[in-house]
Amino acid sequence: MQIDLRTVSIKPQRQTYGHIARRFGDKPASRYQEGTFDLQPTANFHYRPTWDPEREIFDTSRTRLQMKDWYAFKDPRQYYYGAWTLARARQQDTAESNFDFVETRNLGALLADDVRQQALDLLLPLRHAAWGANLNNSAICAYGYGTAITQPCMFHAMDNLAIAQYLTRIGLLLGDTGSLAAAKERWLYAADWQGLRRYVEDSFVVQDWFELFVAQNLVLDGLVYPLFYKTVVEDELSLRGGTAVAMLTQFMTEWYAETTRWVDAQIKTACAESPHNAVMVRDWITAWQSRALEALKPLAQRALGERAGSTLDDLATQFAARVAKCGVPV
Amino acid sequence: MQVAAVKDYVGVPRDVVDNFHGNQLVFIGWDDHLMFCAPLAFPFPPTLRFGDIVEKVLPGAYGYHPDWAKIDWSKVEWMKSGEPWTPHFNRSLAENGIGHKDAIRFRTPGLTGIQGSCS
Amino acid sequence: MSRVFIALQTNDDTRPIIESILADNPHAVPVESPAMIKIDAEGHLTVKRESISELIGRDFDLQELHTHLISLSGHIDESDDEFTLYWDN
Amino acid sequence: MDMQVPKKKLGLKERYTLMTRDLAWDTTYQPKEKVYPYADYEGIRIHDWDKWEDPFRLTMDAYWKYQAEKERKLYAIIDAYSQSNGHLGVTDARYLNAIKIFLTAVTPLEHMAHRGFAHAGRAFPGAGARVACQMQAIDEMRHAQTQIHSLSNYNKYYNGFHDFTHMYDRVWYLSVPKSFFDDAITAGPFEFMVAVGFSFEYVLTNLLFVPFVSGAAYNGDMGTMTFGFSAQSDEARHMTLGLECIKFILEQDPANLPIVQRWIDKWCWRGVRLLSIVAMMMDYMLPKRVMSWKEAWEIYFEENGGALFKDLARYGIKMPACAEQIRLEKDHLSHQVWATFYNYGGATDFHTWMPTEDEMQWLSQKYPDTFDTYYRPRFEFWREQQEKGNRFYNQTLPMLCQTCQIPMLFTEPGDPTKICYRERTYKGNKYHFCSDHCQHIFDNEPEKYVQAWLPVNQIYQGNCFPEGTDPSAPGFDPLAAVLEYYRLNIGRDNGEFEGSEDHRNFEAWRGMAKRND
Repeated sequence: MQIDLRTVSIKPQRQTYGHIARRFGDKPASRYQEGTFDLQPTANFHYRPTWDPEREIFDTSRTRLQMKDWYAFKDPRQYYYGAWTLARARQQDTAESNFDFVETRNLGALLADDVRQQALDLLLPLRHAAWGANLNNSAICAYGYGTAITQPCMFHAMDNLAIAQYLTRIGLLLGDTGSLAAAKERWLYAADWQGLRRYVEDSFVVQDWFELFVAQNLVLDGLVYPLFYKTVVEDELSLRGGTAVAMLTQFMTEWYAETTRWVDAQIKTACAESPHNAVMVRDWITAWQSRALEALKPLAQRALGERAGSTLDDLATQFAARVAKCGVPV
Repeated sequence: MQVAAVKDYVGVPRDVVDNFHGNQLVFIGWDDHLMFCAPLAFPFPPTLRFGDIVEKVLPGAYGYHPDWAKIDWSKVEWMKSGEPWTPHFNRSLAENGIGHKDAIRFRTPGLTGIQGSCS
Repeated sequence: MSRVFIALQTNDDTRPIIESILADNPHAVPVESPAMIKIDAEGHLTVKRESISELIGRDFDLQELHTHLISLSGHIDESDDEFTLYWDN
Repeated sequence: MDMQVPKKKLGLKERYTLMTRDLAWDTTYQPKEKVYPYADYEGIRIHDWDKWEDPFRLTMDAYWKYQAEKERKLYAIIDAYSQSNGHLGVTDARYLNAIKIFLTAVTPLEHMAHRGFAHAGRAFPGAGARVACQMQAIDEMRHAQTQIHSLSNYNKYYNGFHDFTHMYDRVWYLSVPKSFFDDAITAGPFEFMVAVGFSFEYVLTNLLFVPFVSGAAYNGDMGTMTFGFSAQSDEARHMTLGLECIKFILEQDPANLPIVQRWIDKWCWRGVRLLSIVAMMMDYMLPKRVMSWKEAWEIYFEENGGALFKDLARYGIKMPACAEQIRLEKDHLSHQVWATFYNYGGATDFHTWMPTEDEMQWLSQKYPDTFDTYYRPRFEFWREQQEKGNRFYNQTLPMLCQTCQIPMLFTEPGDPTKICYRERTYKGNKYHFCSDHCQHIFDNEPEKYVQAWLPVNQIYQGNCFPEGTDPSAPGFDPLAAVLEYYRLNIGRDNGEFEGSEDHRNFEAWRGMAKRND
């Protein structure tokens, strides 16, 4: 017998899971909410970690930040795995057509030699910086507290891996494996890259995961992305006929614009929680920002010549304005 | 063996007797009666008379079983930590040497559960 | 020789994949279950890009297998053209 | 360079190397031991991370492409299934109880795996291994979420799904999966990989995700079938990672062998104990059955696992010592576990019942050497009693195994009539075990297992009442207080299936669907 189940109208007993209803009321919940909130265990852990015997498996004391509710860290993009993957797959489609466009029309070959060389020189070592960001965000996911912030950090880690891979493809498209090797040499040994490399390596040993979030996702990305992808690629190289390069880095530009909103929301939430947090965040920013600006000086110099100083000043001013908007005290 | 760890790794036992507010844990199993899927756990004061367990506590735990009423207590065989052992019904747990988390088993000869299946 | 296996969902996309696996691996044995098929094979089993491409009339990327795969066993050797499962025993 | 010369297309392996491990470098501003502080303490010796063979060579662009395709399909089915009241199409409402167990016992483990792989994805000094672990970290998040989303619609109509994260941290039987993963994630990254990446993924997840999920399809549960198979398609990558990891560790240094063998022995056993609940789900909770637990076990553990261990023999790895006991238990496991949940059905977030005569015949046929002799008499007795209105509930909390935390329900290997008791005294305290293997695990690391949060013992310590409870108040009902602490609704979520609210509602809703008024 064919039953048309669709015609049955039955009244649900409840609209969502209990923990979601206690937070948002018993009404239909979004997939982001159901897939995120209170997912991480909080009580009755069985054993202490052999890698951190003084703490519980998930432990709020792995950062000096203090929160009454760690799920205050909401993601404005409302990314759960499916939403994130679909968004990135769409961006990947665009990136793929951009790469195709440049490749099939051989636009790489049409670039002036100095433009191409500068793109390779400045962008390819950033593969390693993106790889560092991948490592750091994996750490924040591993040692952070509450799925609302640990989850997007894992997505962020993979985004950074993807960026490192796009940069690799750019290297292979505009150059060859030799270009990648040469860029790695520069990352390892060239004097003008050492400040940045040192910053990244020092971030690897930061123990406090929220400090790491500030050092990596707010400060370093907040200065590196505008400098390289906006100023150098979109402004400087495009003026010199390098629009093709901007096509190849479109993913990074869009990604930075998108993730900035998320990063800022986290900083804002942390600072709004308490003056204790706000001061802590401010001190972290201050310490890491001066190091980052210092590290970027020789690279800006190289890319922009005498405009380097004023560009970095502008960058610092814009960054200060961004941070102020997040409620970080002066 | 030591636990491999980045620094000294010492576990805090969660079930020490001091955590039981004056009670101790005693585990009791009735052999050949797997209708009760596992031995049972009880919190008892060490001053409790052993006979009171058999007379007042176990009927509530095991009385559902048709064999329970047929037990001849004079023939029951007892074990503690897997070794044959004889309890004194009129003595307390402590006087019987029953410590925290001791496991006691009893066998009721001739009674082998539902249709002899040890259920 | 130990047996390897690959298990795939049964749907319209996997029909040609299953067909070509069975054609390319005459020693393979299909075992059907609700909504899935498990293909067992003594020693080794190879999925060939070329064969699937021929059946579907377009270029098949072996990584498309990921969309329909349920499970597998054996060591994996993966190239652009072939995806092989094998045991060395 | 001359851009006019067409470039040689790089092969998959070469290209993947550039896309992953070539991104890494040896740090010089910070010493390696500080950058990777968890790499050495387990005693595993790695000399050359470059020897790591990448198991699957998915770059992020391809990953997004294929995963997005899977997600689109999955969510389209979930939407269609809930919009069309698909839940009324399952064989009968008893089935849903298996899915409640899935959500409370498995889904939180997916989240734990997500965090554990993030940890491993940070901790390994080898770049290839790190990327593989990170990819698994996001996959595991996917599994947690697709399960939550698929089962969300069931939660709207049926009881017991409603507080799975809260229950995972508290409910007695859920300490079994919780302690399993807590054990794995508190270990070092190498042991974690052997535990989850190898023993669990490679040897055991097939049993849950392949025959059980195929069973879900057979019982009309398209939601579970879809997330189950879709998740398992990621597992194929994960299993390969687990196997690669084992091979890599063993090839690096002969001194690694005894450590890895001990981990394999430990984790196969812990995994087998954890899967006891799946045995019962397959044999007792699927109204329509694809195959018995024993048959699934023979295909996926004995045959498939056997081939694997035969292959690893070249490294000196032996089949885990527990294999013989596992072989003896396969005829008993599902029956003993179901009997246990029937005993304590008053304290679970799902319903239990006695099989019908038809189902008992199926069980006799699938388990000819054991079912009629040892289990049928018990089950028939219980069924008779229930029909007389005297449904059996065990009134007293059970004794638990210190290691696997399962009630001490397992019988002596070779004698299914005698409970298996093992005990140890360590630093003046007694500890009890369900088996030699659980005892060995304890003996190897007593400082770890003395910490176990055993639900029964915690209840007797007074730690499982809602905040603010006064146990000395007159008329205090400890069991009710414990169930309240669990957020379990007495009389709705627990107890006998026959006549339960789920049972009545399902019948009524199906009745409405069949009538045209």
